[in-house]
Amino acid sequence: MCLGIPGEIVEIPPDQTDLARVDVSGVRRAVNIGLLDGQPLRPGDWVLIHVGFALSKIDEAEARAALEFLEGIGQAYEDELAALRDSSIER
Amino acid sequence: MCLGIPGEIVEIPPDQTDLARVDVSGVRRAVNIGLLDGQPLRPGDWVLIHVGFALSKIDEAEARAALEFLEGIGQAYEDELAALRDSSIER
Amino acid sequence: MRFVDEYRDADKARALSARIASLCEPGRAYKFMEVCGGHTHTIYKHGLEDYLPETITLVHGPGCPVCVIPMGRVDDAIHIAERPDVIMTSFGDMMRVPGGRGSFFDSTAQGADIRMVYSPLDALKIARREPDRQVVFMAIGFETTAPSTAMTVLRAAAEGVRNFSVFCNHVTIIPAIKAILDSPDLRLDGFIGPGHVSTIIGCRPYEFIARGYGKPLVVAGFEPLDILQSVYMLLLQLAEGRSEVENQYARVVPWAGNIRALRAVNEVMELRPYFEWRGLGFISHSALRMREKYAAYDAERLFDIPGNRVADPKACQCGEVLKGVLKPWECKVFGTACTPETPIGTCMVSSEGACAAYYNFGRFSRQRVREATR
Amino acid sequence: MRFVDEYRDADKARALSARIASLCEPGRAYKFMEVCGGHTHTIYKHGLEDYLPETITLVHGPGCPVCVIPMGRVDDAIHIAERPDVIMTSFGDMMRVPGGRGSFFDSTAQGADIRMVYSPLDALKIARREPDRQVVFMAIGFETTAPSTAMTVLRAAAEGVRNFSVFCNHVTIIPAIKAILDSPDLRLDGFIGPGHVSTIIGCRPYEFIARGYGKPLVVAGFEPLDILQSVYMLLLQLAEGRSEVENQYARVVPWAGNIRALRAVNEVMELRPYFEWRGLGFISHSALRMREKYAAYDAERLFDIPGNRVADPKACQCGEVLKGVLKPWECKVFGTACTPETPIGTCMVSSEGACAAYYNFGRFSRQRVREATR
Amino acid sequence: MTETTREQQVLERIDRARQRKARVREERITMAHGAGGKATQTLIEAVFLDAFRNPLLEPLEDGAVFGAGGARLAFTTDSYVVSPLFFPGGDIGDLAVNGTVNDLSVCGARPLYLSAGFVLEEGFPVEDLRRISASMARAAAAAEVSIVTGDTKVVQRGKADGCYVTTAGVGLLERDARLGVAHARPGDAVLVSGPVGEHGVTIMLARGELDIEADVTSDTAPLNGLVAALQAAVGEEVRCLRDATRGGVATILNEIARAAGVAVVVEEDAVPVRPPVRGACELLGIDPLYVACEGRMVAVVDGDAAESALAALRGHPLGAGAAIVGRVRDDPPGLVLLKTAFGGTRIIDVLVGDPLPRIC
Amino acid sequence: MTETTREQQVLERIDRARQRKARVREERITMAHGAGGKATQTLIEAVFLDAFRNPLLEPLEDGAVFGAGGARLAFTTDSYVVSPLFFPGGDIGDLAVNGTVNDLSVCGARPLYLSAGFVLEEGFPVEDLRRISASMARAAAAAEVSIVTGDTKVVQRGKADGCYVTTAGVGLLERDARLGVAHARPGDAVLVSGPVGEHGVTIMLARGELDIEADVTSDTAPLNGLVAALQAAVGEEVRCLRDATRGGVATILNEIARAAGVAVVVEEDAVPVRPPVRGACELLGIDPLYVACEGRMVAVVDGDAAESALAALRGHPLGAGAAIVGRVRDDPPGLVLLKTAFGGTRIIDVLVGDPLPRIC
Ligand code: SF4
Ligand code: SF4
Ligand SMILES: [Mg+2]
Ligand SMILES: [Mg+2]
Ligand SMILES: [Mg+2]
Ligand SMILES: [Mg+2]
Ligand SMILES: [Mg+2]
Ligand SMILES: [Mg+2]
Ligand SMILES: [Mg+2]
Ligand SMILES: [Mg+2]
Ligand SMILES: [Mg+2]
Ligand SMILES: [Mg+2]
Repeated sequence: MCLGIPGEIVEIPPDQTDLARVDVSGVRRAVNIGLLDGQPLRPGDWVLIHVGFALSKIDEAEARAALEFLEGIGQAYEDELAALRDSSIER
Repeated sequence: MCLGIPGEIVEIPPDQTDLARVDVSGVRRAVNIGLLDGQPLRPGDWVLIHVGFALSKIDEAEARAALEFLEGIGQAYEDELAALRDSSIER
Repeated sequence: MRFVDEYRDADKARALSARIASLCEPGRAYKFMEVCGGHTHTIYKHGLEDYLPETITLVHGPGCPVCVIPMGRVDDAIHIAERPDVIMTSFGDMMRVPGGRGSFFDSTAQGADIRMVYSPLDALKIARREPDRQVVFMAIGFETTAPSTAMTVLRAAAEGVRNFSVFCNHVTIIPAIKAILDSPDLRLDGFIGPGHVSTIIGCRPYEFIARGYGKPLVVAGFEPLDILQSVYMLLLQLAEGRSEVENQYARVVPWAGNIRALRAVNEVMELRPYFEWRGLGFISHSALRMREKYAAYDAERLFDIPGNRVADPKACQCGEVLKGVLKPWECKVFGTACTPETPIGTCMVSSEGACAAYYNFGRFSRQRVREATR
Repeated sequence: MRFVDEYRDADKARALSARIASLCEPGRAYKFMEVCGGHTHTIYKHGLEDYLPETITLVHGPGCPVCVIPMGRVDDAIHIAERPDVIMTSFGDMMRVPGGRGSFFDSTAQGADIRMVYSPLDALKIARREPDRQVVFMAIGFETTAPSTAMTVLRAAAEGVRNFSVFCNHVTIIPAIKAILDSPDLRLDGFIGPGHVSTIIGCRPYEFIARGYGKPLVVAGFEPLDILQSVYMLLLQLAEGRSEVENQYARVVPWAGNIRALRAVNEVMELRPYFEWRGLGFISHSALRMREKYAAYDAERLFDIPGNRVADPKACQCGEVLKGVLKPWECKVFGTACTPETPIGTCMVSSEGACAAYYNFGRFSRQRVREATR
Repeated sequence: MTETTREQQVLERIDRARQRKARVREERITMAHGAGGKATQTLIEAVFLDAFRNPLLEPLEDGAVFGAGGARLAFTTDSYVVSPLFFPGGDIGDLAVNGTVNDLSVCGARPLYLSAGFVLEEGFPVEDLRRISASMARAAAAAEVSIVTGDTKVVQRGKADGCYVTTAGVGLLERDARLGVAHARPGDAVLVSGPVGEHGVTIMLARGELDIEADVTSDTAPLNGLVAALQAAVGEEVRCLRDATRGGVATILNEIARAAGVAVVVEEDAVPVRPPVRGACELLGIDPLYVACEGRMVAVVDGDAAESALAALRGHPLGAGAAIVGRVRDDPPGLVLLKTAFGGTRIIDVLVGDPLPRIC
Repeated sequence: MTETTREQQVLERIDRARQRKARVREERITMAHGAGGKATQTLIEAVFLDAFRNPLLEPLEDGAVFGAGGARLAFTTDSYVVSPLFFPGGDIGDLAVNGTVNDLSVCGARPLYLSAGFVLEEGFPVEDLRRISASMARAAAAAEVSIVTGDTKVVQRGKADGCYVTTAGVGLLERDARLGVAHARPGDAVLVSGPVGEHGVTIMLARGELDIEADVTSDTAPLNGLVAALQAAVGEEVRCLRDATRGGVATILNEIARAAGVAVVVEEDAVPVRPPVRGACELLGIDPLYVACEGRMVAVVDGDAAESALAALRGHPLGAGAAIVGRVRDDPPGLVLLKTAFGGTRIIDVLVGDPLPRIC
């Protein structure tokens, strides 16, 4: 539950260790990163934002893997559709 | 100095001894009569009102006397004018 | 009888006017000072000068309680009013009076809570209704008004209201008249005495003027016929070689004044050793302050006030106008830099102020009007 | 990659949809509960049902933090908000939620100072800016939101801010799921697990569901493809006879959750022995309160609150909807007496509420639309 | 140089100072800027006219008159912020309808259609809004106009005072009369359509702060019927019409004197003022000539038509108390003079701001 | 009875409930009554329409259209209470001019003359008023209209929020087109003239409370030129025009569906939304379709003219981002449906109040 939005860290001001500037589609806001204490963060990293706090760092490898799985399914589906088309033509 | 307005007492509420309802040309306001303590006041009497207080009771006899004086002057003036007219006619 | 319209009758005015003219010695110029701004207002508002021969000049005196408040006191009041816990209450007359830092109206525009009241009792009522705020009453006025303030303080004390106080600026007229009589640059033939002040102090306090200075004084009412009659009475005294205190306004003014009111004032207030009058400078024993006993109701004691003297603007000639030395239109800034919308001096603010009365009501050529309406 | 649009792709959805259809046993009906209101919102907002066979029913669960706040707590919050010294702060979601005496919006219309904030940190900022007022944060939300509240309290304590407090209404989802699993009137085939709660608590707490109750659970993200994939994963488990906790949302949810966040919550808050859930009644250990140590930040301790239980309106069937027993449109007042402009139950208020989501997004006949757009 | 000559020179210097371009000296808006007097005029001329300047706005009349698609139309607007919203004799609703009807009427137009924009304060009772709407509807029906378009905004609590209403109106000029304050000429007669100051006194007393009671009710009324009656009688002879609102009759007379470069001489005795209005004004130390009306107008007509005009006004229920109050003269230009009941002469000037209750 | 049939019955019951006469249930005005959504509609119908009812007001269009003195005119008003008064891309001044110009334009009229009523808060900086007036003057010049009449009121400090402006406007209908939301029919195309939500997002961010920064500026602009371009191209084929303000495009589409008794089917993919608007809406959990514009319009045109209409819009600078976003269908009547980018279908309903920032 609860609205969480992915955002990209664009700046971690050196003087305020628990704040990061985060970008969402060109929109920027300061976000508290105190809950990710101990996790290395730098500009370019993506975090999940909820009520002004970063709740977790987004794992791009996992994201990519999941998308590949989805694409795999998509591909298999296309193949099947193609097969279906071929078979119906044969019929 | 200071704006003072004559008003007529229309009511002295029995429960509030230092207040009177006063009428000025049909306009009514409660006025504090504490400064007239000891002077007998009753509806029909006129008082001079200043910032919500009655400063003095108006003396109708004096008022009448003054007006009579003014009327006297007016009459004398009319007489003189008449005399002047007569004399000019005579001339 | 309404005690108003009866004294605005043009026929009687014409008769009096004729009498006045007949009493004037040919070739002699007369100068009478109406001490009170209320009279000034009446004179201009009703066009009374149309009934006076050119040889009689009415000179406007210092009797406008608003006009004589120095700028520093206005600043002090604004300083108090700007406190977020304070509700300042004031008569409408004070709202536009400029101090060194603007007026009450300027202050409300910037967020101060300043409310107009008709009576000090209304201020006390606000204090009862808003017990979490400090309600301060900006008390101004001569002896006429001081008793009302005093009665209100006495009532607040009797009721135990603790969030009500008075910023006391009451002044007394006698020392101001004395200062004028003592000033070298003014020759006067007599005084039109302040009627409403006299309801409180009676007629006796003026006797030093008649006896000591040999000037007649007639305590006068505020309708135009009252003033015209007073002029007549002054001329009669001069013609008969008298110099007395007379009471034209006997319908309202008892010779002895109002003892009850004087007692109330004396209970709550005492004379200040000295007080600054705008334009007139410091005058001894010319104003009232709250007594120690009523310290809890004294805004001057309750709140820190800067208490700075503010010099009058250079161009301002209010002092000369208040002393009757200059006519309003003789002030260099009159009507150009100093107007009711941009008053430089206080005489231009209060409608009792001589400059405002002249600007608002008298600013035209009687001669041209006479010609145009012939 | 924006981690958003990639998961809204219609082509991939069609492919998944075909897979889902092929995994369904002919003649078998499936009921999956999406625990989380965020999922309910996504499902309706994207029209996800168009991709599911008629035999799969998505049942909406209790995971809307706004919907489960009982009316009495809203009244308590309003009671606090109505104090003139208080500024109540709240997420926008709460503003329209009706208690027994109206909503926050009704209260502001009557003079209460209630302000919407985006973050509890914004409430703290207001407290710093307005030191003379008491700033209370209406804390609602599941485990997702509690850490942010806790962090804000810790910061307030570190900075010594003394006019900030929290009216704590945080709830925990596991006891609610358990209550549903134990309720006799619902047969479910699996759960779409709450993704954002899981960023904090991780995936382990759900294992009792898979092991103890034999129901598969897939922790899911909030884009439509996330949910579709989760349905696919649930069907796959069922087809393969498994009953496990799986993590579809691994890009965001670490299996172990966020230890730092759990520690912050544990420092500031503790489990309540029991808490009333709207529609579900009292559930043991299902909510958080402020620890004694942070009493100075606990609005429940600082302010008198009436604490009255308010019975749900007779007509309200939110409890059945929150348990997934009734579909929104099966409630007798749905869409007639109970609409977003006149909500009877909370499920009609929050856009995560099942009734509101269905009313706002799903209130049409898919069949007629299919015909009309053929 | 005699004193009279010196005084004369000063008066001329003042006159020149007054002709100068208006300049807003204040940095912030004060209540005076809304009171209809000098400060309002200055603000309008120095800010709005300066920014928007165009020939239709320039005369600063009660409404603009223009041609469109072959028709001659009048167009006007007013915002209403009266407090209290409900008062003896009316409420903000009929005030807002009548005010715009009147501004169109005094342009010589037949009022046709009104718009209504509402700014409501959060928390405002819906029942009060219904009362206001009902009263607007009644006023519109009475004036034979329709409210055909509108708008509603709500502002947070504490950002308004319950309800503000802005009406605008469109009217049709059916006769060719070109009315305008600049058209007054020496010899014209000045009329008022009834007793003055009743609306303003009603509002002051209705606020309750002054604790004064009186049998006064607002004079709010639509003037289109009265204007039609006047035009029917002396249509060609009417120079200008103005409804007296903020600033009262005095302000209108000054606008006439200034715009036409004439003197207006008023007889104090002739100005109708009802006793309770007079009494309240005496108590408060203000002058009824400056007090707002909402259903009275000032008409300037050719001197020869004065009696016919008076008869026409008195023949209409809303003009029963009409009076010829003065004459237009050539000198001194720009001034309004009052012949007092007492027989003296004085100026009636424009006020800076609201007439303030005065104690001294 | 199958579940689908039961659901169907419920949907019909709801439909009937929604047809019922609007009734204001609240005792007090809330912010929702001004947000342009359901609560506003209900207030307008149950209070204002009920009180003022007349054939010109009844359609509740952006303005009223009537004949007067042989001319066909449009007349409209809007009150502006925006906070902050100055924001990226504009201020309350050009907003107030453009808004009224737009309401006239979408009536099919050529805007001619505007009125302006100001409600100023005591203490408001005169310099800000000058800025607002200058911006109104520029906007008026750009739209080729004149501000010809006005009014100023001042309220006490704490009874307004600096400055409220109410504009009304008169326009001339030069062609015979009768536009109206009720005229949409199945087969028509629905266009928007540019990216949506920019004004609303700009204002939300300009308030500063959300601490969000973005390169968004208000879209405030006068639409008369764009409307003229559209009419020149496909004049006869235009069914209705509406400028999207409070309530956004979604609200207008619902007005069309309801008034014409048709379904409007929108393609989510086709609705132009600029990235920062999308980003801000995502962060706040709101839908750009409900967010206010101040220089965008929705046009319904005959389906066959869709491409020509699109070309005409795109040929004008203010229509460069125009798009065909949907079609009108016959069933289900009264509903606006969205084909989501994801390939699903859902309703777009009218909001109760403002879109609230949402965290859960
Ligand atoms: S004109 Fe102004 S400065 Fe001069 S005396 Fe009069 S009030 Fe004072
Ligand atoms: S329709 Fe209303 S009362 Fe019924 S379950 Fe939904 S929210 Fe609750
Ligand atoms: Mg007018
Ligand atoms: Mg007008
Ligand atoms: Mg008007
Ligand atoms: Mg509108
Ligand atoms: Mg208010
Ligand atoms: Mg519009
Ligand atoms: Mg409009
Ligand atoms: Mg509009
Ligand atoms: Mg006006
Ligand atoms: Mg403000």
